[in-house]
Amino acid sequence: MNRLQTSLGTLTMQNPVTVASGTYGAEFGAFYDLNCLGAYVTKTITRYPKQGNPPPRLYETEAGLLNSIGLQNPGLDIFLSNTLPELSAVCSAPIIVSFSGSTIDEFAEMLDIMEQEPRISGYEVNISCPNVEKEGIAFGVDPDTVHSLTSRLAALTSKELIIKLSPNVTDVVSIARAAATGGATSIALINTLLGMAIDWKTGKSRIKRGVSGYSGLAIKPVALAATYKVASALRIPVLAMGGIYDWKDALEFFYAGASAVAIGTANFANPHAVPELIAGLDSYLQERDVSLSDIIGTVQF
Amino acid sequence: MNRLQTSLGTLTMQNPVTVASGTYGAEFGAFYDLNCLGAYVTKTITRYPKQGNPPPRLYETEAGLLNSIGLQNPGLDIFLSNTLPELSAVCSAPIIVSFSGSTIDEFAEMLDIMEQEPRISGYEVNISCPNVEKEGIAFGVDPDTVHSLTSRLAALTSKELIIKLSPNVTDVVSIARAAATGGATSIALINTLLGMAIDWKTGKSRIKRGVSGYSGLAIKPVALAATYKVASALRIPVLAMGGIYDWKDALEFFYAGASAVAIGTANFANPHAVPELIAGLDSYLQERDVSLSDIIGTVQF
Amino acid sequence: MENRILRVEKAEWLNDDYFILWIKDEQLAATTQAGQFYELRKYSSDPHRLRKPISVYNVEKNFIGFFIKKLGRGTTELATMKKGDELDLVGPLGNGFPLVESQKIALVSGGIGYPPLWYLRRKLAGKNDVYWLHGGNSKADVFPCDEIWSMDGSIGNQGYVTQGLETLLKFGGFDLIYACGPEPMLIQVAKVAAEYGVKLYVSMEAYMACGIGVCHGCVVPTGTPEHIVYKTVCKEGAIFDATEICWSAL
Amino acid sequence: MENRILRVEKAEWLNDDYFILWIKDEQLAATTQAGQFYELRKYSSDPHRLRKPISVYNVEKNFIGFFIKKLGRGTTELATMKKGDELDLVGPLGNGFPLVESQKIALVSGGIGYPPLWYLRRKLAGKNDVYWLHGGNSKADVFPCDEIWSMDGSIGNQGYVTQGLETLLKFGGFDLIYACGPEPMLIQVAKVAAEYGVKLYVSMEAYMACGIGVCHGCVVPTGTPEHIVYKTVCKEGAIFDATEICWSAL
Ligand SMILES: Cc1cc2nc3c(=O)[nH]c(=O)nc-3n(C[C@H](O)[C@H](O)[C@H](O)COP(=O)(O)OP(=O)(O)OC[C@H]3O[C@@H](n4cnc5c(N)ncnc54)[C@H](O)[C@@H]3O)c2cc1C
Ligand SMILES: Cc1cc2nc3c(=O)[nH]c(=O)nc-3n(C[C@H](O)[C@H](O)[C@H](O)COP(=O)(O)OP(=O)(O)OC[C@H]3O[C@@H](n4cnc5c(N)ncnc54)[C@H](O)[C@@H]3O)c2cc1C
Ligand SMILES: Cc1cc2nc3c(=O)[nH]c(=O)nc-3n(C[C@H](O)[C@H](O)[C@H](O)COP(=O)(O)O)c2cc1C
Ligand SMILES: Cc1cc2nc3c(=O)[nH]c(=O)nc-3n(C[C@H](O)[C@H](O)[C@H](O)COP(=O)(O)O)c2cc1C
Ligand code: FES
Ligand code: FES
Repeated sequence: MNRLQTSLGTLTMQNPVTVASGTYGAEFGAFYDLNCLGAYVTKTITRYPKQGNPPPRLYETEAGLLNSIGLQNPGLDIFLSNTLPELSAVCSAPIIVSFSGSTIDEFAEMLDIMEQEPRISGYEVNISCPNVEKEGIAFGVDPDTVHSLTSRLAALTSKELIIKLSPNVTDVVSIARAAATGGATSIALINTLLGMAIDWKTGKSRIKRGVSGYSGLAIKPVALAATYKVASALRIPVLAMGGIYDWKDALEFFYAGASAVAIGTANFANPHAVPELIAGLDSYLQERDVSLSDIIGTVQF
Repeated sequence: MNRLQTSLGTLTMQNPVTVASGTYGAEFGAFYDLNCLGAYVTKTITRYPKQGNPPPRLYETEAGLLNSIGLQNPGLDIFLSNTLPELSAVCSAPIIVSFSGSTIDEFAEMLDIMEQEPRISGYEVNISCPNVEKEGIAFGVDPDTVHSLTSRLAALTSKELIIKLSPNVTDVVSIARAAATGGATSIALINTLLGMAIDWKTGKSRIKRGVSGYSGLAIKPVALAATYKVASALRIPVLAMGGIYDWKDALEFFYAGASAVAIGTANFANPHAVPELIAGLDSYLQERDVSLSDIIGTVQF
Repeated sequence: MENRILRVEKAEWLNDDYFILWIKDEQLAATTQAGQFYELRKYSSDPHRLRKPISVYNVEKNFIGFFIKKLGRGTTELATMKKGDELDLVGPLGNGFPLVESQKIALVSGGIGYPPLWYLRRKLAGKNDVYWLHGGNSKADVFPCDEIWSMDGSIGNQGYVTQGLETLLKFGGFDLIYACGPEPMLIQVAKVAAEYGVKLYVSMEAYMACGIGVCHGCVVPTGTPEHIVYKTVCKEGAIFDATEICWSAL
Repeated sequence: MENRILRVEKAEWLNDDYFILWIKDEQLAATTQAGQFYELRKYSSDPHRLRKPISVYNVEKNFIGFFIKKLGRGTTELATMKKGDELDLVGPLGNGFPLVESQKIALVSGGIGYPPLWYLRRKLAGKNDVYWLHGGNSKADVFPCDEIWSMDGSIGNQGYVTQGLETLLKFGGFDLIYACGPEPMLIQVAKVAAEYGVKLYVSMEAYMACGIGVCHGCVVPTGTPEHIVYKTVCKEGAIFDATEICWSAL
């Protein structure tokens, strides 16, 4: 029996641990075998290459990390011709491609192209990146738009269709519901909060673009609240992330209702965060003689 | 010359330091003279006594504090007959009363009653408490409602009218704008984020009610982003709060555009946070030979 | 109520988990009552974090002792303190135990409920007839008293300390009980005390933020199930008359 | 690229601000090139925080040295390390300096740009003719080299190290410059090098998160102002051909 087995909609995972888009790459293969992953989520790609935001793009605050990458990526074509084959060569875990577009048509066009690729097991639709002005984010805050986008994409694929939501909204449940009724097979949350930091000595914004994305330790309680709210209100599986560093953090999210978790910022602090989390969770479940499924959604008050 | 002088709409303050509603009381008079405050903001009161939420109501996470007080308070009548006179006796700083109602009529009724009190210098309208179901929060997320409420209240008073906003919204600027056009004389932000924590050992929520309010160190970047967005988009003065512990934190908020700051959770960690912040800020400005007004809103990128 | 930074005069380890920190301050020693507590932090620790409420274990010749169990992050930090290190404290806090004379008294403590009763017993001793029952999980959680209970039977009687209390009360003659310990123990003590009609003061615990009565975070339910009034442990307690607490709402 | 936890073999303090940490690892020493760096943290420090990028200062007989300036939180934590403490490191990272032979070379460093050039000089020495100019704010920021500049004139020549470079290039004969230091210095070095038509390699700095090329956080602008391509310092650098950098976009 595999105590760690879980599933996200159509996708069965050998364990519930994946990675947060934009915080990971095949480079981690230098530290451990990438096949230990429950799934591999790519950095968000766009239809055409994106230059990204001017630096400084990073700043570590007292309790978390600010980033303003601006979805720098080589574009879909190069992703498919170079990145994906390279990745497939070293990773046999399910590959989920995170992608973003500037119109519903562009999202659909991208998905259509990717449907030709058997090595892609699913999609994470990024409608929640705070670091680009037109791309994505505008989609993520309005239930009607989310419903239209999801319906359009769901019609084009039978693979796992994850919609990744922003916490920077008034009511995340209404947006998750729109995605679910539109045909999403699971929900990923949370993308980064909006944050800012200023150098008190100089008055200069630590990040060139000012307001940026806030992740890591500080956002764990926010992510947990969003996970609990969506998982308890809807039947759709949740892929949870936000400040998860170790198996104890992950357990909180499973109790709150997450079906799987992703490690993001923690990969930077600890390159072994992924295998350590998997191993820690496994021995904890073994010790307590329970399966992950016995824990998911069982938070008590 | 008083380098620290600032103003919030109609209110001139001897210094820009006040306290976050619900985190302060005359008890701090045991540690220092309350007259050092730029203004005193009371705990939120409601028309009638409120019992508050069942415990546990508090939990300190790795980077911040969760609370679920649920606006426990003795109600407006006892506040006016007991609390306010007691407070006035020990504090001659401007007193701002934070209050919340369950209907626009109730808000207006409360303000009407309080208008009789010369010791009240202004109001902080709490439409952003995440810990009560009906009270307040529903008002804080919809620009039209905020506009109606603010217009109604502005017509009743010529005192300082601060509208306190929630960060748990899609677009804080649109709500601040609604308050400003409605006649608010300043904006307070941010109230707590939504957060949650679960004991991984037992699966029990750390807070009885589950989702609660998240404050302290962790939320500083979020508060700073909200402050910057509102202060740079609108002309209305901002009273900023969220994770401010010392004068360096405060400086970040002034650069971002805050006209005054409030200390909340920091009061719990350091009972002398208020006078230490005032003194630190004063000597910094003196050393640099500038006034606070030279710094407000001058963030560079 | 003061906020002071004072040097640890002595750090005494009782076993792997329990230690006593002693500080010295004439004024605080003179005003601190049994049942009161202080909010403590290691001065050199992260200034953003909350203090930890710790009862007064003893006051003797201007020395104040804190008897602490190493549990989580806060107490583990306190456990690193050595003689000469600076302790940042706020207190004394709370109302303290009401003191009586010429009474037959039972003290009941469980686990880390022990420390406040030590100083209370000293205050009651001589003027009253005092009998102290203490229970813990195991040998390591048990300290000097009149009757020892342990869950694992590794020392004293095996079982709950409240069993001992019940036996005691059966024989009668007790006027008053003071109790401090984990919630389930207090609930049981309250039940037994009510059954035998003995007056009971309890020291309640709660997660705290401010420690001084401003945040309303540390409440316990008082009144009746139909009309609960939440009272602050830090200011209106930590000591309550047991009949005030709404035990069924705990 | 490895993630290892190694003991500090020696912690050497040069003055109040600068110190050198030495570790020992045969395999890492064998593969580490001049101009590469490691991401370091004190193993016992808060595991949630980012590591700090520190260049390789020297490699000698399986020892690797890190020459560090105490600046903010991360480097202050490293500054507490003593012999025997555990250092958690990831590396070697980055591309390293291209090595040459039979060239007349100027090394230019400013402040904490000094350490990587030390190891570079060792690698170049003997096979090339090397002259090293170093500048710092003050005496405390200056270390052994061929020509010293300080802003306050407390040691060596007073002024910018780039003034020294310009004088040097005026007399000609230089084939190659390697430079490492603060951005304003690099901009000036690039200007002077271009003026005199001397090839220049620069070691760029950037705030880092992953350190291994996955987050795209540590970029510098390359290409032209019209067509900027952001390249990662941690993976595509830290060493760049100066003509690649879009200096006007810095
Ligand atoms: C009025 C008052 C007086 C106290 N007096 C003493 C005293 O004299 N000596 C002493 O050692 N302790 C005393 N305590 C308890 C002490 O405050 C807690 O043990 C301490 O706050 C735990 O903090 P931490 O950061 O070490 O652990 P945390 O990280 O907060 O908790 C670690 C683990 O212990 C559990 N825990 C937390 N608080 C308690 C608690 N109060 N009881 C049981 N389990 C808990 C948590 O759920 C968690 O699983 C007192 C508490 C109060 C309210
Ligand atoms: C590839 C590379 C190699 C490096 N090699 C070395 C080395 O060999 N020795 C060494 O001492 N340092 C080196 N550094 C710089 C070192 O990484 C920083 O000094 C360190 O990250 C500062 O971290 P902190 O937490 O101590 O300070 P922070 O809290 O991050 O910063 C403290 C103050 O210093 C400023 N600051 C931060 N980083 C820098 C910087 N890179 N340059 C100037 N000011 C800065 C901040 O704005 C802030 O005001 C290198 C950096 C890079 C990118
Ligand atoms: C440097 C960085 C880059 C990111 N890039 C992306 C991205 O390309 N697409 C995306 O959906 N989310 C991106 N995110 C958000 C993360 O995937 C994740 O949702 C968020 O960081 C919260 O998780 P964490 O706290 O574990 O990092 C990025 C986050 C960071 C820190
Ligand atoms: C224990 C506690 C009680 C609070 N009660 C109130 C309240 O009654 N009314 C209100 O407007 N905000 C209340 N708040 C929110 C604070 O006023 C403040 O907006 C928030 O905590 C962010 O600031 P901080 O990080 O400095 O604490 C409360 C916060 C805490 C921690
Ligand atoms: S801890 Fe704040 S009221 Fe008791
Ligand atoms: S630090 Fe992440 S790419 Fe360089």
